[in-house]
Formats: sequence, C-alpha cells, structure tokens
Amino acid sequence: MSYRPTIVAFLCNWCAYTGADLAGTSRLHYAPNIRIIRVMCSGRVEPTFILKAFQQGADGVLVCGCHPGDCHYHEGNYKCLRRFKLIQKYVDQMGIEKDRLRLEWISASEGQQFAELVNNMTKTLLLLGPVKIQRSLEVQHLKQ
Amino acid sequence: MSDSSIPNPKIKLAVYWGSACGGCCVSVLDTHEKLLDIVNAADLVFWPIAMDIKYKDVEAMADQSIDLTLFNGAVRNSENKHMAEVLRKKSKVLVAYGACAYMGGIPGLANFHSREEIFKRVYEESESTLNPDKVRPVEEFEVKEGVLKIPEFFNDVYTLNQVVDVDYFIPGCPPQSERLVEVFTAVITGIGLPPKGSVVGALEKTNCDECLRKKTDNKVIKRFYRPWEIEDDKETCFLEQGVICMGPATRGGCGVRCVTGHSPCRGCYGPPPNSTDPGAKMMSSIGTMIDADSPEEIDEIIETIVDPAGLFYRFSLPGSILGRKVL
Amino acid sequence: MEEPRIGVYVCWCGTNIAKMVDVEQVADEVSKLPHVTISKTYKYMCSDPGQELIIKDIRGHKLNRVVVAACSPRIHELTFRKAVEKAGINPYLFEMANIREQNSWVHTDRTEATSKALDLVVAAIRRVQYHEPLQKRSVNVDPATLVLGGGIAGMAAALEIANAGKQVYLVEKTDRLGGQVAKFDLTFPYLSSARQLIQPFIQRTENHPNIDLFLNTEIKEVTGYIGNFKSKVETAENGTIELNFGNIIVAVGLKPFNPTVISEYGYGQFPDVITSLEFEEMLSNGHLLTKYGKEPRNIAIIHCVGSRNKKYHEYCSRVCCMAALKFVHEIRACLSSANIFEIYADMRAYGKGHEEFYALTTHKQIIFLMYDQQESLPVIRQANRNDNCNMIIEMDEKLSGESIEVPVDMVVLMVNMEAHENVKEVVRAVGVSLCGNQFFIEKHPKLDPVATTTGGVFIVGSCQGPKDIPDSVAQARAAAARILASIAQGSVAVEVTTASVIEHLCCGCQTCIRVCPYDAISYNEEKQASEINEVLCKGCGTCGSACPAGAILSKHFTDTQILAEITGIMSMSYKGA
Amino acid sequence: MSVRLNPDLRNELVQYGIGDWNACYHCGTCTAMCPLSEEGFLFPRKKIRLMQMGLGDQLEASVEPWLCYYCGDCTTTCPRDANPGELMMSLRRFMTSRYDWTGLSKKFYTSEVWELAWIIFFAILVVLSFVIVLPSFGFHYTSELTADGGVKVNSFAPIRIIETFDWAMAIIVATLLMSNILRMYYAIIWKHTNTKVSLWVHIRELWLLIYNFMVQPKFSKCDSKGYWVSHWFLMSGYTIMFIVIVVFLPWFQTEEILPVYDPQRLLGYYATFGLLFGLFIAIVGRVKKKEVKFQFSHISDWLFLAMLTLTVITGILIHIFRINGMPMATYISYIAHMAILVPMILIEVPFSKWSHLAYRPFAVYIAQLKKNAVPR
Repeated sequence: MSYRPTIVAFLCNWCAYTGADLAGTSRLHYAPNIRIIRVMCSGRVEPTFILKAFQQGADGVLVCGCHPGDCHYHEGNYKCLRRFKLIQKYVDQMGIEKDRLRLEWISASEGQQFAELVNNMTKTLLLLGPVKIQRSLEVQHLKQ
Repeated sequence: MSDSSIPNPKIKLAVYWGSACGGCCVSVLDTHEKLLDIVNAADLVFWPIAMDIKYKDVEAMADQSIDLTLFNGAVRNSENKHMAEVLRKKSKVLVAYGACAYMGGIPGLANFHSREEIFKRVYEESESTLNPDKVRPVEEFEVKEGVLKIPEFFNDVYTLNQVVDVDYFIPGCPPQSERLVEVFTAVITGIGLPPKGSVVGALEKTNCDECLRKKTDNKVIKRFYRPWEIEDDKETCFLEQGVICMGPATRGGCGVRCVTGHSPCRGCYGPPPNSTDPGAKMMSSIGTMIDADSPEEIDEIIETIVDPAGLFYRFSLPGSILGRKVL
Repeated sequence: MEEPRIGVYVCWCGTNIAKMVDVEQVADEVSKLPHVTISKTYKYMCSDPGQELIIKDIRGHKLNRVVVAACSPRIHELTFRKAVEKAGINPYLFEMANIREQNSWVHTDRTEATSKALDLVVAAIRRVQYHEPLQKRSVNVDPATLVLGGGIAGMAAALEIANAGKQVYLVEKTDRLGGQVAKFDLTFPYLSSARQLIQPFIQRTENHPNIDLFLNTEIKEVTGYIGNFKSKVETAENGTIELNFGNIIVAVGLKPFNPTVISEYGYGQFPDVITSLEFEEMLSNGHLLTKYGKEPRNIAIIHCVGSRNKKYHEYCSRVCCMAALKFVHEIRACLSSANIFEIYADMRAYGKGHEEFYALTTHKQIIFLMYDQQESLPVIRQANRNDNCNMIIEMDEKLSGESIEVPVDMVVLMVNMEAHENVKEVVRAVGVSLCGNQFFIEKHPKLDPVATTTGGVFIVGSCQGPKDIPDSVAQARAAAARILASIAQGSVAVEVTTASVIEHLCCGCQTCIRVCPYDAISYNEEKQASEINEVLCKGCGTCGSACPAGAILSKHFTDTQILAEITGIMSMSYKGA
Repeated sequence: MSVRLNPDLRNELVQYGIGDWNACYHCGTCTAMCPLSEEGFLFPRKKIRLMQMGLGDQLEASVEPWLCYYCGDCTTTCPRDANPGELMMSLRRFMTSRYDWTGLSKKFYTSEVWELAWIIFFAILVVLSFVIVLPSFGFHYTSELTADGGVKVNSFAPIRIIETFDWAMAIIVATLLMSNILRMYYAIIWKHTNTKVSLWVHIRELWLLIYNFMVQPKFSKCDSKGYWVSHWFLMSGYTIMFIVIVVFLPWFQTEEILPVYDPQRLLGYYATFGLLFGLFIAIVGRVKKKEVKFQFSHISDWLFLAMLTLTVITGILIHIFRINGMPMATYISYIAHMAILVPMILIEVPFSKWSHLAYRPFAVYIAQLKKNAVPR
C-alpha cells in the first residue's frame, strides 16, 4: 500500500472547526487523510494529545485556533501558541521533523484557507515520508 | 496471602537489579534497624548484590514460589529481560522498584540515541578508548573452550512494565526507605494494598503540597534560569524565580528532599495519578507561564530552556508517550 | 461505571453523505466493536422518525451511550442531545461524528471517505465510553440592573428596564446626563433637533422612581457573577453605597479624537480650524463666524480625521460622513452663497435614509473633493494677503488626478470617535474584553451583538463601536429586553461543560489562577487547593491544560476522553497501513 | 503644479446648460459604458470632475468633449441621474465660447436676446441690401420671364455680386473658425502640457481630418439607432449646397430651366433631400424626446434647427417659384432665404452650434497628435 500521510488535527470549536465546516458547506475539496478532533479552545490542546497522536501513528499533527485577538475565550490561542512553541522544540529534539507539527490560525470564515492548509500540509508530509516512530519502538513485540 | 492458616510464616523475598546504579539496593539497606524486622519477616531468596546465588537456581524455583520481588533498574539487554521474565513467573507480587524500573530512569536517557550511536561512542570515540581495530562486543564468540555468550544489548531501554506485567510501582531515585517499609508491611499483612497496577509508596498529590516554599499565582516567566544562574532566595517557589522545578508535576512522597536542599525537583517520583506523561504535563504548564504574546518573543524565552527533552524527561523517557527519540 | 451499551447511528443525509460514504459498511464494521450494542443507518437522523428511532432503541435495548454520525455537531448536537434526554439518559452521554461537512462534502474518493468516516465513528465510540453525565445548573437573578453611562444608550436601556418596574442603578462619570447627543445641534438624516430628542429622555431618567442616579461616579470594582453582582460606589452626597444587581449594561460611549497630532491640519495653530464638535457648539449658539468675527465665504469640511488611517485609527467612525452632510444643510441655512467644500476619503451612507440624504445634499451647491488616505492627507496653510481668503488647503484630488489648492476661511475637522482612555478600568471592573481598537467585544458579532462572553454583562451603544443614535438605542433596548427576560425567568442557565478541581490531587501550585480569562479560579487557603467558580467558568479548558498535576478536569473534554478519541481516530487507518 | 479651485466657474457653466452638475458621485459607470472613451482619452467622468471643481484651464486643455457624439448611453445608465451626456454637450458649448477669442460666442450662448438681436440685425441688413442697396445700383426685379418660362433671378440678384459676397462671407467665417481652432490646438497640444508633436506627425495624420469630416466614423461607432445616417445626409447635403453656392454659384444659380436629370438639378435635389431628411429626424426627435440626446435641447439648438429649416424651405420655394415663372414670389423667397442664411452662417458657423463641423474633425486630429506627443 502506498504511503498516505495521516494528519490528526485539533480544531477550536469557534473559529477553526467552524472554518472547516464552512469548507464543507462551500464544497471545497481537500485531501481525505485528515482526522479532525474538536476542542472548545486551542488553549485546551496539550502536549499530551499531540504526542499521543504521533505515538498512534499520525504523520502530522495540526493545531488550529482563532486568529490572535479573536479568541472566543479572549486569549486561549496565545496560551496555545506558547505551549506549542515549547512542544515544537521538544518534538524537534525527539527527532520528529518540525514540519510535521503545525499551528495555524483559521477563522470561521476561512474555509478556503483551511482546505488549502490541509492540501499544503499533506504535500509537505508526502515529501517527508512516513513518521518513523513505530519502527524504533520494539515495545509491542517485546512483551509477547 | 493465601496461607493465612500457617502462623507467622516467613515470606520469600527477592531483590533484583536490571540496568541500575545500585542505589535502589542501597535504599533497601537504608531501612536501617527496620531491616532486621524485614529479615525477621522474610527469607531473602535472591539478591545479587548481597548474596551469591546463580540464575539457574532461581530458574529452578517453583512458579509463584517467591512472595515479593523488588525489581529495580530498567531493561537494557536480553539478560535484564530474561530475568524479568523469570522473576515474573516465580513471583506472586512483582514490584517495579525505583524510577528506572518504573519509568526508565537515568539509564533511559540512552533512548536519545541508538545502539549504534552508543557503541560507536563507547568503543570507538570516547577519549579514553584505544581500539584501532574497532572491535565491538559480539553476542557469541567461539573460543577453544566452546562458545562464549554475552547478553544482547537492545536498541532501546524499556521500563519493567513494558516487558512483563507488573503488580505495583514504587517510584523514586531511590525510593524513600520509609515508604518501602510501609509497602513491605502491606504486602505481608495484605492490608491496605491498592488494586494491581497502582503506584504505592508515594502520595497522590504532587510535591508542592509538601513544599514549604512560598507559592502564589505569580507564575509568569520572562526568562528561564538554570539553578546556578540565580541567587535563590530560599523562600520563593522556584518557578516564580524562573527556575524549572518539576515539583508540581511530580508525585509527593520523597519528602521534598531536593527542594529542602534548595535544589529544584527533578521529577524522579513520576507522574501523579491522573497524568500519563509528566514531561508533557509539565511542558503544558510551563508553556502557559511564558509571559509573551509575539512568536519571536516566545521563541526567545524558550531559548532559555536549553534541553527541554532532557529536563522534562530526566527520569521518564522510556515510559513517556514517545518513549525514545525517533531515528 | 456500568457496562457501556452504545447505540451507533449513521445518517445518510439523503444523498449528502450516502453518495460519498458507504454508510452501511460503516455501520457494519463498527457493530463488531466492543460495547457497541446496535448500529444502524437511516435516511435522515435529524428528522422526527430518525430521532424516534434513537429513542425507541435507547428504551428497547437499554442503551446508555449514543453516537450519531451525521452533519456537524455545530448544527445538530443540541437536537440529538434533546432526543437522548427525552429517552431518559443524560444528554452528555452522546457524541457526534461529523461525516458530512468534514467528510462527504469535501472528499471525492468514496473509499477514502468511507474509511475516514469509519475512523471518525470509531473515535466517537471510544470517546463516548468515557463520557460522564453532567447536570444542568442555573443561578438566581437579582432583579436590579447596573447601567454604566448616562448617554442616550444608557438612558434608553435604563428607562426600558425601569418602565418594566425593575430597579436600575445608573452610574454616570460626569456631572450631567446626555452624553455626546447633548452636544449636537441637529441630527441626521431628518435634521431634527438633538436637544428636543435628548431633553425629555434626561427628564424622564432623572424623575423615574425606579432609577437611582449616581452622577460624578465611577465604578472601581465589580465582584460576583451573572445574576449576583456586587459593587461599591463612592457618591458625593451619601458616601459609599453598596449595590447588588443581577445584570450590567455597559454604555460608556466614546469620545472625540484630538486632531492636534495630525500636523497636516494645524489644529490648535490655526484658530479657524475647528473640530466637528466645536462646530456643533457654534451652530447651537447660532453664530457662524470666523475667529475674526467675519462670515466665512469658503468653508471646508474634512472627513475621516483620525479615521481609516493606520497612523491613527484604522476603523471607520460611521457617523461623521452623514454629520458632515448635515453641516452643509446647517451652513446653507445661514450662509446661502458660501462655498462649501466636502473634502472626503469615501462617502459612506449605509443607514436608513442616509443615501437619500446624501443625494439631497449634493443639490446644495457644494463641491466634493476626494483625497486618498493611503497617499497623502490634505495640508492646511496660511493664505497670502492677495489670496483673498484665510487659509489654503493643498491636496491631491483623487477623482481628477489634479493637485489643487482650495481657498478656505474656516475648516471643520470631522474627528474620529475613539474609546475613552479609562475604558480599561471598566474592562477590569466588569470583566469583559476589548478588541484592538479598544471597543468592547460582543459575544457573537452577528448573532449576539449586545451580550459579552461574560454572562450578565451587556454592551450597548458606541462603546461597542461607533454608531449613530438609532443603532445605539436599538442595542440599548435589545439588552434591556434580554435582561428583563432573565429577570422574569428568575434564574439563568450557566455553562455545564465547565472545569472543576479534583481537590485530592491539587497540590496548590496556583498555576491555574492566572490562566483563567474569567477570574473563575481562586486559591482556597484553608483547603490548600484551587477552587473553580463554575458560574463564571465558560469551559475553555485552558486551565485543564495548564495544570501540571492533572488535577483539573475539563468536563466533557477530559484527557481521558480526548486521548480515547485520538486512539480511536487512528485505529482503523493504523490497521490498514 | 497645483491649481487653484475656482468655485465661481460653475455659475458660468450653468449658463451653457449644465444642470445638476453636482449629482455625479464619480462611480465611473459613464466612462465604462462609453463606446468612444479610450485609454488616454477617458470621459465623461473625469471631465465632469473638472467642471465640478471649476478648473477652467484643465477643461480648456481637454479634447475629450469633442470626441463625444452623444449617444446617451452614459445618461441612461447613470445611477444618479447626473446626465453626463448633456454635461458633455454643455461642455462643448462652454469650450466653443472659451476658444472663441472674439467673446461673441459666449455672448450668443449665454444670452438669447443677444443672439436674436444679431440675427435680426443681419436679416435686416440683407433685406435692406435687396430692397435699397441693390436697386440703387440698377438691379431691379422684373416680371419678365425667360424663354422657357422661368423667373429672371440673376437680374434681381446679380451673380457676380452675390458670389463675391458669398466668398467674403465664407472667408470671414473660415478665418474666425480657424483662428478658434488654432486656439483649441494651442491649448490642447502646447499651452497646458510639457510635450510636443513633430511636424511629420502633423502631416501624416492630416488624412484623419478629412476622413472624419466626410464620414464621422466615431459617430457611427457610438450610434445604434441610425442617426448617423440622417446626420450624414444632413451634413453631405449641407456641404454640397455650401460648396455649390460659394464656389459654383454661376453654374448653380441659372435662369434657364435645365432638364430634371441635369446634374445641377439632381445635385440640388439631393442636397435638399439630405437636409430635409436630417432636419426631419432631428426635429421629430427633439419634439418626441424619446432619445436621451434629444431630451435636453438648449435654446441655441432650436434656433439653429429653425434657421436651417427655414433656409431649406425658402430655398425650395425659390426653386418652385422660379421654374413656375412666379417672379414676385421668387424674389420674396430669395430675400427671405438670404435673410435667414446669412445670419445663420455668420453666427452659427463660427460662434455657435454649427461650429462643431470644424471642432469635431479637428478634435480627432488633435487627439491623434496628442497620442504621438513626446516630452519637450
């Protein structure tokens, strides 16, 4: 089976998730390899979720929130940004390419931008190839 | 304990070390006079550091014949793994004793590298090595007398739980001896033992609960400092001084020894009940404290955390979500 | 926890989903998963028979969890929650998988879309197993209302509420009521007198038995939450008074921009360059004369002073264009032959009757001159003796492309309307937030324009953004209606999916306290643990992510639930890979 | 260089028929709709702007008003009813006065009394010439008929004298007109610009002048209703008549009655038909006011139409009376004909409506020169 990158995306309910819905209502087409998880605010997204997604085999993780200044909860997106920067440094240290983890601001009206973002990220991940995380962990068969 | 009909039966106790420094074994001795009580209550059937007994003797024991095994150290090679499997089979209760067995511990930091990298460094590149032929250890080597075998060095370091089923976990580097006595007592009496898979010998709340330093909500950080970069006022919460202290993400039970000694907590006691990956939790929390809005300024502040992976996963890399560096 | 018995329902949505997703296959596959009691497909799940199907199954198969795979939860989550509740299980033991907006409508490969739908449904099934029942909560509402600001919006709101027989505390910073409207001469577009408009309002407000008026008063701090606010006000006469109220209306208005900073216009340097408000005053007094006491022969009105300009304010002040046209009528009434120059950047006539007013004004023998905000502003300079005028405006006229000189005797600057400097204090006191332009942010820009994200706090009038009298009054009365409705109900529902502290895990590090944008978290010294006031909490979940000890539960978005969703969402693709 | 706004100019412009000059809010629909507006010569919007601002010099340097042939599309589509088509028409009147150095044009356009007074003055002069001056030199009317029964016109209106007078009138009119055209040329090409046009370009593009004079290709481009045809008939009829009368009068004003198929009669009939047809369409249009271009007639437009119609009618009468041997009627018609024709030529051609016969082709020519201008 040829490589098909999987993206796990965490979208905030008010902007990004609505924007992704808009892409749907506008019948814009994008790559089908994205799996979206809804959170109320990008400020809820913790490193644990991102790492879990990678551990479960995601080739890329995308976090989307409201544009700076537009957060439904005032500044959750800033908190997300600060955490994100730290986790990105960690992920980089752990040998996962920085481009596999992205934080983007998508407003409720940016269906088009969302579709483009997904396609664009898929392209990047195709170039990067599958994440090698599974192969380096022998845990699963060790316990048998 | 099924044999409650026999009065005061001595239980059978085994202590084993995997990839470990020996500190955990010493911590057993650190029970001081309580050690006599332990010996009174238990027959030591296996303890490589203290008594001479061969693996084959252990292998020959009947299954489930050991009442309690304290396994310390991580699983680094096939020997560790083999003994873990043997002890699992022979023991009624298998305890991952100490940070290494529990989460991988300091040896687990080797998961930032591959076996090849480690071998290259150790057998070829280290400053004190003279090895022009680049000889590497091999698992089987034929000599006159026959075939010599040494254990296989795994690519990854594993926690005990990743190799065999573990009944309980006692955290700490090393675990506090008082806690060991409590656990030991619980195992012999069977009273107060939590369900299988629990962490015992530690508190539910994290270290801040016992920490005597002054804590406020003033956790906004403009720059991070390494402990030697500031003059600690010895009163204020380390985080509020910009020093990363793993205390809030680390289970209590150690008696906040490091902080009492004016050194920030490094996290050897591992995560509290509701968190799986203490490093990730701590990063999430520390990230929120950064006092900047612009990406550039945030980057600048994060620059001052030199090695987040090593810092946040000092004791827990193999047991963390990612487990090792991706190669 | 009881054994989960999950019912899974995959919607066709006519052909909307079924065309791109093999719904039968999805239902088939998931039926094999543990805890899935039944899985079905139906043409339209949201239809009455669709909902009936779920209700019947819940009762018949003793389901305790429900997953519906259909459209976006933003559309029908509430519908299904209600259906589930009707069947007798807690509405939060339900989860939706979005296989329309985020799947069938955006993909073109049926196999891929089906496999994605499967992943999403599995994720929902995994997640729903960890859902906890949540109880609806409400708080009582104090029937009194605090109105901040005695301008036309504040008074309109206060009167509306007071007329309904409810107590109003009206707090005004200055020594008089009326706000900006009291400074106007005529109003546009019907050229009626502003004074005749505002005076009766002021009198009714002052004399209303249900309105307690506090002039020269500012509110420093407000504590409490929706339905139950408290504040202390310092009054001149009666000292400190403590007020209790259930709702707050913020109507603090705005203030004119000071054009001194725009060097091109020489405001403060040329005596006959005046602001629109100074001109209003001149008109109210009935003397339209230059500082030299002469009738001006040429009057220029410069629009967008401080507005729509990145250097000053980027936004449009909305009212100045029409006010400038109104001035034309007022000038023509006393100076029939004066030359009037409307120097504008863009003419904005958006409101009811405004375009007609604009068209009408163009017949008043005026000269419109357009400048380009992005290129250069007009520059005012002193005229020479032989110029036969007081000042000269030099400008690049955009519509002709010519650089021109306009002879003028008087210049009126249509100044921008900007937020008060002390608006941040109001923000701190009542706990709402500002947009980049220092105007208050509404809860939803389209669907909830008078509420804020803080329950019980409403914003009306031009503190939400510059607006004209009808818009201000409409907002005021809308907010009043909202408040009266909540008073009539006696209680209001508060957010259910809030955060809560697991006390026995909280170590008291206090990291969470500053994280909360609503000040809902406080530290309980006695318990040595943080506490969340769930009435104030809006459920963003940021504190849950900030807690290093995992001691804060973001209800309905817990770590366990989300991690289960992640594992679920990857389960099928992972297998296939 | 910045230019000073002149708010008073608009009061002057109003006199040329500019009505609601401020209604325009510059959406540019007119310019977009205009079939003749092109890059470098955009109108009507920009010209309206100059009018609103009272920038006389900038208007003076504009060739665009003459490039508009008044199809009326701009007025139909104007969202503000600003009537750009008529604004352009009014602007042409203003430009005519502006280029006219004598100042008479302005007088005629802005005062009907003035215009009428002059027309009457010239008419009286003509009548007096025929009634008093010519008889005193021995030219009398005679009831004697020619051999073929026609009226002896030449004995009443001596060919040589009339011809000389025609020539003189033509020269005066041409001089006046051309001097104004030169002023137009100067204003557009030189005075307000910093460019120049080479002599070769001047020569090369001369054909445009003739072509546009003869055919009015721009008019045909902007017209969808066939007015170009009627205008062309009118124009060709008038031109033929003018040339015949001024240059070939002895050949045209004959006493003998030539056969119907004689070129002289055929040419005369054609010109008469052309004029009548054109006039009929123009007058009916202006009465019906269905087309935009006919809706807003200035007094000068009506005056011109009336005079031309009367000229044509009296011309026809002369012909009918002459060939039917009715001397008195012929003579009276002749005097009436001249009494209308002379003031019409003297006033309308250099100073008023009729001047467009020169301005328009020259405008196309000048516009072409402008396109070839280089910095100086």
